Amino acid sequence: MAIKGAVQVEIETCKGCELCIEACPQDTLALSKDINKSGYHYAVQIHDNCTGCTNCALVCPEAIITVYRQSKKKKGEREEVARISNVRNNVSISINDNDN
Amino acid sequence: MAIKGAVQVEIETCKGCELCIEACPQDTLALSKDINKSGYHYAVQIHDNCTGCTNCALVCPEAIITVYRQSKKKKGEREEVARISNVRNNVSISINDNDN
Amino acid sequence: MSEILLMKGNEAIAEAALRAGCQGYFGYPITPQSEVLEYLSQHGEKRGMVVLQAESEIASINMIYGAAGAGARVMTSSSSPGISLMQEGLSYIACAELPCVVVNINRGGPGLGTIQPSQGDYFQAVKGGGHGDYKLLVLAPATVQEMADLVFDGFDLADKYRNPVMILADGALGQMMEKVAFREYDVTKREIPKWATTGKNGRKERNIITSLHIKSEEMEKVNQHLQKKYCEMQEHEVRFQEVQTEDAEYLLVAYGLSARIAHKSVQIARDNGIKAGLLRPITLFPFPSNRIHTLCKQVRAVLTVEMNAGQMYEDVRLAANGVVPVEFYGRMGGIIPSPEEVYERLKRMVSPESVSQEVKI
Amino acid sequence: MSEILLMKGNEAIAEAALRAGCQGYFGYPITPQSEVLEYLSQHGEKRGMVVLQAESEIASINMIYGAAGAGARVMTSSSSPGISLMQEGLSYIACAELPCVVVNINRGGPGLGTIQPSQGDYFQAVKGGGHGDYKLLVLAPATVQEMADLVFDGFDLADKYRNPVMILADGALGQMMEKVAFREYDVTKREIPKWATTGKNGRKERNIITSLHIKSEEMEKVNQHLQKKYCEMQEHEVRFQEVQTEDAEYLLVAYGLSARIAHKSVQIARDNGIKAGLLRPITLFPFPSNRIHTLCKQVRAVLTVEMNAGQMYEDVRLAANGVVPVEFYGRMGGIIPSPEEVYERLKRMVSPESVSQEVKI
Amino acid sequence: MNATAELDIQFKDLDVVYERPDTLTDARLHYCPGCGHGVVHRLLMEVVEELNIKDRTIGVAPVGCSVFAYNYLDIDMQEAAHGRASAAATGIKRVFPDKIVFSYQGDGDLAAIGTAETIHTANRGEKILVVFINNAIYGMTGGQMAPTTLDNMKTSTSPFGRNPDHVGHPLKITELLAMLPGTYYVTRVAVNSPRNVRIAKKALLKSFEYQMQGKGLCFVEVVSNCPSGWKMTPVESNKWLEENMLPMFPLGDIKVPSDE
Amino acid sequence: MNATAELDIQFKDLDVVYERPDTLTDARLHYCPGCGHGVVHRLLMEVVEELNIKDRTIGVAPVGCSVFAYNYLDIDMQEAAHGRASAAATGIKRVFPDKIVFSYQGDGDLAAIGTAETIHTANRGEKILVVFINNAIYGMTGGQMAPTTLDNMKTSTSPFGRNPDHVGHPLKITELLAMLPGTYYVTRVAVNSPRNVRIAKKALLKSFEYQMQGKGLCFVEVVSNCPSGWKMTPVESNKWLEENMLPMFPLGDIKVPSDE
Amino acid sequence: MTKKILNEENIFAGFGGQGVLSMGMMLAYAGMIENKEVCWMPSYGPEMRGGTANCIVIVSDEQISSPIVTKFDSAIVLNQPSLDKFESAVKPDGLLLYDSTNIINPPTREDIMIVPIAASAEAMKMENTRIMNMIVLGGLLGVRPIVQIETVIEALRKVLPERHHKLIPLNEKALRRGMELAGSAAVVTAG
Amino acid sequence: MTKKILNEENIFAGFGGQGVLSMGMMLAYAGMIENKEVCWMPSYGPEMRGGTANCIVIVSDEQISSPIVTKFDSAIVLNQPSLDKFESAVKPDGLLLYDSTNIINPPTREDIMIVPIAASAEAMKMENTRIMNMIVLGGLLGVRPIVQIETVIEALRKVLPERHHKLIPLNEKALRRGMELAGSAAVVTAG
Ligand SMILES: Cc1ncc(C[n+]2csc(CCOP(=O)(O)OP(=O)(O)O)c2C)c(N)n1
Ligand SMILES: Cc1ncc(C[n+]2csc(CCOP(=O)(O)OP(=O)(O)O)c2C)c(N)n1
Ligand code: SF4
Ligand code: SF4
Ligand code: SF4
Ligand code: SF4
Ligand code: SF4
Ligand code: SF4
Ligand SMILES: [Mg+2]
Ligand SMILES: [Mg+2]
Repeated sequence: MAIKGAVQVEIETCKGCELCIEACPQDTLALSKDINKSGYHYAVQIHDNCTGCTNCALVCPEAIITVYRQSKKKKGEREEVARISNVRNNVSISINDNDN
Repeated sequence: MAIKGAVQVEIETCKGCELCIEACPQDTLALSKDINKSGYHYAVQIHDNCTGCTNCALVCPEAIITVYRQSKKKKGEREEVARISNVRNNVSISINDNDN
Repeated sequence: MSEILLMKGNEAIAEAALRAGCQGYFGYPITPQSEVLEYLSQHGEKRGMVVLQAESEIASINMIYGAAGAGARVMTSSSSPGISLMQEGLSYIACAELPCVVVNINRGGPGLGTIQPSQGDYFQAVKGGGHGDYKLLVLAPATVQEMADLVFDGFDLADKYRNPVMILADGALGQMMEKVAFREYDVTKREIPKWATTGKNGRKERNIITSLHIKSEEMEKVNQHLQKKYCEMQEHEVRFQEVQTEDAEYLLVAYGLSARIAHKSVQIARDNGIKAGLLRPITLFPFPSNRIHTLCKQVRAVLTVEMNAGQMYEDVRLAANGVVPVEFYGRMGGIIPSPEEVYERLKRMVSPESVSQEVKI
Repeated sequence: MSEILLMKGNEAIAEAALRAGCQGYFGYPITPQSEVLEYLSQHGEKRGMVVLQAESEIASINMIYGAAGAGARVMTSSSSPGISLMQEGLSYIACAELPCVVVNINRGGPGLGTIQPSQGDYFQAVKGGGHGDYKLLVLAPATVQEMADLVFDGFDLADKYRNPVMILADGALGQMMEKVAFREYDVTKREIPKWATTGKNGRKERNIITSLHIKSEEMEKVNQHLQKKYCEMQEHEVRFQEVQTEDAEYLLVAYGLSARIAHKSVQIARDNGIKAGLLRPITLFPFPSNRIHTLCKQVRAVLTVEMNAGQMYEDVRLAANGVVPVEFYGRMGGIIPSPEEVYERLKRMVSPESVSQEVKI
Repeated sequence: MNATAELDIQFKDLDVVYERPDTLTDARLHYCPGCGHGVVHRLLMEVVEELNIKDRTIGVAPVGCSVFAYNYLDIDMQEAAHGRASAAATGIKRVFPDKIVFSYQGDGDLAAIGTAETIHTANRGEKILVVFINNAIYGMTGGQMAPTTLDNMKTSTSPFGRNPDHVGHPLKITELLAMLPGTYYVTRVAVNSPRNVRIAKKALLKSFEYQMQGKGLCFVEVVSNCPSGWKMTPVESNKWLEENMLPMFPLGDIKVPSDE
Repeated sequence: MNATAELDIQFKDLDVVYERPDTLTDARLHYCPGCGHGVVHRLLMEVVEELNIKDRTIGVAPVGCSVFAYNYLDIDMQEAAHGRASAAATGIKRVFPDKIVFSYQGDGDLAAIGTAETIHTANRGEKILVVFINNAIYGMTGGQMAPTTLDNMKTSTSPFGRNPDHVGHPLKITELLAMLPGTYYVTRVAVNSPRNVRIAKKALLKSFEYQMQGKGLCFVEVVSNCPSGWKMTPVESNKWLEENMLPMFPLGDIKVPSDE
Repeated sequence: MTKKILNEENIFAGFGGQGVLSMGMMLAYAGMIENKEVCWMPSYGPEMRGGTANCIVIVSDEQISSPIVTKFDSAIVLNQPSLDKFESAVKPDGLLLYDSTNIINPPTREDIMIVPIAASAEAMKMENTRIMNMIVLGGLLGVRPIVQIETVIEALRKVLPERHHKLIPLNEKALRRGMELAGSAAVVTAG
Repeated sequence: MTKKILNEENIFAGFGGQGVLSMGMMLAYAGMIENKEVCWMPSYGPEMRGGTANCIVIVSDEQISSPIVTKFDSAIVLNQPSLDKFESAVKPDGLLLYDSTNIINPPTREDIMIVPIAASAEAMKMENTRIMNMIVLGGLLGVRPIVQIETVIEALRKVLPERHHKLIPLNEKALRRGMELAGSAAVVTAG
């Protein structure tokens, strides 16, 4: 099944506040087990059930979530997505479900 | 006919604002033609129709009107009236009806 | 120069502000300077100036902050207690380096005091009544003509140094009428400064007006920059007037109204064979210390005359630096000394047996 | 002396106020002194002190006016921008002669500046940031122990002279912890002053607290009375500490935290064969001018050390009155100088070829 | 028309039914002829006298025409900085809660420069009385616009009439204060007629009584005149007040105690 | 429970539906994790971007946690003295009425020390937007009581809980402002949920639009959190906000334009 | 008495509302028109109506240093308190001119010129109490021709708003009447 | 290394929230109990949460003049930025003690004593991350016996509110564990 949506989080800027996690109706997100340079566990997408509803991005105080959705345009009409630098992309992520 | 009421104005303190005159339902008061030491025409009682209603005293900003009323007590029971110094009492007064 | 008019000092300030292209005036009534706001309420709007009666002096000075920060030429005015309320705002404005003119028509303090004229706010104006190391550029007019002239100069100096300029005059100067002629002044010359928050309007970098530098290292740099600027003012902007100092053996130092009184005292002294002279600082900061120091080497003694308990007196003593005795004559609480009493004080200083040895420390 | 405690300077002030029988505290939060209000919010009420967080510093100082005028022993505290907002109120309090203690935990200015420690408010405290001729009695602690001690003394002095007392300390002194022991203090000794507006309560004459004297003659009398009082303070209340001044050839003058740093610099200097000494003013007004003048005659040069651009420096120069060169070393913007850099500056002054001839004017 | 009259009244047959309260000093008021400040001063002192609280009442005068109020009220008084009378009153009442404390403030003082202190004193529910003399102008400084100046009203700083597009409409601060839970009793009175004077006195009386009972803040706005500032005779000013001020500032209780 | 997941998403097949607005700078926010200030910053800049007014918008930052707002908003900005942001904004707007001006202020800034400026800016009907971040606490100075601190709420200066007998009840300044004729649009929003964020954005959008049309003062209160000051996790704080703040500060429009 | 170099230091004093300040101002204005140096210094009272008012007016051929003087060439006083206050402040050989209508205790100095004018009474006669001050000013100029009457009238024309220009003839009449009165006044002392 | 007259100037540095300030405070408190002169000086950051925190603690037999020192006898650092900042500020022959769990680039100086302690890891093992700072403090006291461990525990008893006294045994354990760790630590350099 082609995914409907996806998110990217700027890992180094994330403060692990979990508001995005709380806001996601799909439980798509979770905190990583790793910490970033500032010492925070950061949010990551752990399931491919994202609908691209943007809820997570709306509540993120750091404005670091980019939300994608399956294009309604046909292939070729689509523009290339720009803002995917500055995030650790497609890495294997350890998720830490503990509150801390 | 015995008078019902009367007022005394501290002439030297009066500023001739005429609020007492305006407030008197009996038209008992008027401004003098003379001026006091401060240069004001002062209020005086010109008719003996005062009812002692205290209206004039109520509106006087200088708190210089003493209002008297016919005693309900019998003679002998009455106390002597104290605060009549500091007013020019029972003098022949020239009244100036002009607004100025 | 245009037509000669008869005007109150306060009105001259207001009219000069209009002619100097002042774009905004924000103020709150207080005696003896309410005429500034009243005059501008009458004439400002139709001549294109924004005039707003604020809810307080604190609001006024912070409106000035905003409008000056956005690049407008602006002015406020008040008198002693109202100026005290502006001290936080003035410290912010000085640190954010915003040009503006602030007028203090000094009345007798401390506290509510009296509305009579005084020079009791010298320290506040010159040493800094607000917190931190900053300086206002302080101009002290002595005539109604100067009340007008120093407004023009004040706006120019404010722009030149990005610094608040205070015009410090006592209540009598605000209330008295004299002849005044307003200079021709080309208001179109002034442009909105590049640093102003006008909206980015195509600019790449945004402009920010702030006085916050949370890191000490940065804040120290800001302070050093400010201090450098103040040194430059000290070098280039000192102004004063001298009267018969060439051969003076006794020097009077006084500013504003006191200087005019001292001027007459000098005349009386000369009439009585005493070689007196007068130095009148026009800029209180920067202070004419060097010139006073030079004169100190020439004279036998210095008398500072003020309508206060001895404030500029300290700056005169600092300038003298011990080379000559410096004495003080002052009246307080709104009393203006007469030329005669100043002369009497001068005579006491001159006759050696009575020269006071006391140095007020 | 009671038990020895480890406390922040701010807490020591709060605790001392409680023990000194302070009846009311009114204040508004600001770093680096919010601990005073916080400590008192915790402990004040149950120990019988009225503690109220006001809506602003302006409200605070005017609540102080009211409560002090009614005869209560009261205190407020703030830091630089907040103290600037109190200048009108302080001028009123000084003129109405109300005893109270006002604490300024000085941070780096001007403007919003930084929250790091500074001594940039010396002029404001000592010369009078408000309008008119008035003086605060200004106490400058250098240790947490003194933060406590000077609160007790401050209240007593305030009562003695019917004058506001300012405790001026930098942010580091407020934030650091040291040992402190609180003196025994008999709070019952203080009576409600006779002049206070307590309600007439049988008194024939009513009591009035005012700073308004609309007639110049009266206002001048009030001013003369105040000036006389300030002279008395100058005569009786000067306090300072000396370190190794007996044989000193170089004198350091510094107050508060700077003095502790200068103290260490003196030790370094002595270790390096330079006969340095330190005078630490504890009262900034009245200033130890006479003692400094005397020492000036003994030493070769004076170095003033401050965390500002040179403020007390002027008072030191006034005291020196030209008998010896006075130099200055300062850091700004929240930077605390290190003992080593002060020593380096001292060395420059000592080695004659590099002695700066400039006199900052 | 000039008339001459001779009245010879035998005062000793009469009882005094109204006289100057003893709690007013003998000092001559410095107010302009017909100024409402004098009436309010008198009422305050009558109430203080009647409640027998002269010995424990402390008043706070503002900066405004009534800056000298302490010269007239024979009680202990303080003169506070412009706009800060309620803060000073708070200071007094907090340290000495048994005292009866009131502040007395003009519209410039209370509703312009002192707005923050007014709002917060009320919001905290300080147990004091605030008397607010609204004469729609800055009397003392010579007739400048006040926050309560009426639309189109001319003053020295609104020489073409108050322009609401420029400076907004009159600030009805009393209505705002009534909304705050901290206020206990909020009312608006006037002293332009005998009837209104009587009502005003009652409001002051109630307020002091509430304070004696330890209730929260009482706020009495007195719509007053300023013949000098308004450039009218006193009689004209009271008429103008009735016709222009009262429609904007209607008289009556705005908030009455909920626990009564 | 720890889980490990591997997701390999082909972003190039997807369209961006939400991204950081360009009008935010790249600077990392200094706010505590989960603090609502960040959300409001973003919304403001989204609206400025959408309305294409970036080039003529000037913001005024307060003293409070958002003192550094100018580091994040890529527009011209001023940092005003504590409580005076609305006065500074007035100054700007008055001299340059064509600019779009807003102030951004916390509850201490706007409703304590700045009360007078707030009320009078509103009463004059200054044509600006005032954004009011109500987090019921002084965040920046370390969690002291604010005018909007809830009854019984513990802060560092109300360690036993806010005692309304002592300091009064929370000040609902927004309701007061709505009463002033000078305010054009007054609303209360929150940013604690996606839905509320959407509503908040709309309120900001409307306000800027009104300003572009030259209408009077718009006032947007944002009920926000302060996880640090409240001593909660961000998630807890948003829940606490919902349960405790909103009953006291109910969301919704308080005053809507009468001429629409 | 008239110096070559004109330097006239005058004080005008009376009740607030008697037109003391504007009388002084008209003199200053006229001086300015005649190209003299002028200075008008009010003693501004408490921030309130009523009470006494006074102003110092200096008209001089030379630059005016101190606007504050304690001894006057002329004192023009309109009520008793002002007379009591300023009689002693007149320089020897100076002038004391007063409104005799309002003053009960006349001045007593013998070393100065004393000129009483019944200005208020005269103004009543002229049926406009407002012009009392112009009568007094006319009186002063009658004794000390500091400026020309014509210049005062020119000054009035400049100062008064157009709509009040109809009052100028009345003012002129008052000025001239004052001059006459002063001329014929019983000069009590001429030291 | 131990002077006759004790005068220890220490800096404690790390992230806010790591307990850096309270660790220093406990040392100061203990010093006070042992009748020494003490001074604890925090470097207080912006009025906001997070960021780095540090404090200078001086424990001395003599009166402390300057509370500000730029060179330290010991630096105790709990994160990388602090290590980077303070490594150079240790006096020659001084001590640099750090939490090796959190630090990637270890110190490089060769003229000082360097003691790494895996305090965070150890705290995890002890199932309470809050006591990390006590492990570090124990470590410090292991190397530099500025005060007795027992005194620190006495200090804890005084400082902690009663309801937290149940935590004291755990703290004691942490202190002692730190001491052990420091004892056995691979001292990288002893200059
Ligand atoms: C800080 C300060 N600002 C301004 C003034 C000047 N001032 C004195 S009274 C007053 C306003 C008086 O108006 P109001 O409060 O309405 O009282 P009123 O005279 O009308 O009774 C002003 C602005 C002052 N004394 N202090
Ligand atoms: C004149 C002045 N007083 C006090 C302060 C200290 N101060 C800084 S921010 C602040 C309050 C912050 O609270 P709020 O406005 O609610 O903003 P928040 O931090 O909660 O967003 C205070 C009191 C100051 N900087 N200036
Ligand atoms: S876009 Fe919606 S579904 Fe996707 S992660 Fe965000 S909140 Fe969850
Ligand atoms: S809301 Fe933003 S900052 Fe918070 S955890 Fe999610 S991505 Fe990180
Ligand atoms: S008491 Fe009544 S009737 Fe008598 S004079 Fe006064 S108002 Fe008139
Ligand atoms: S009301 Fe009083 S002051 Fe006015 S005229 Fe009557 S008596 Fe005189
Ligand atoms: S100016 Fe107005 S308020 Fe003041 S005393 Fe005169 S009439 Fe009353
Ligand atoms: S202290 Fe509170 S308001 Fe400030 S940044 Fe942190 S969470 Fe936000
Ligand atoms: Mg008024
Ligand atoms: Mg807040």
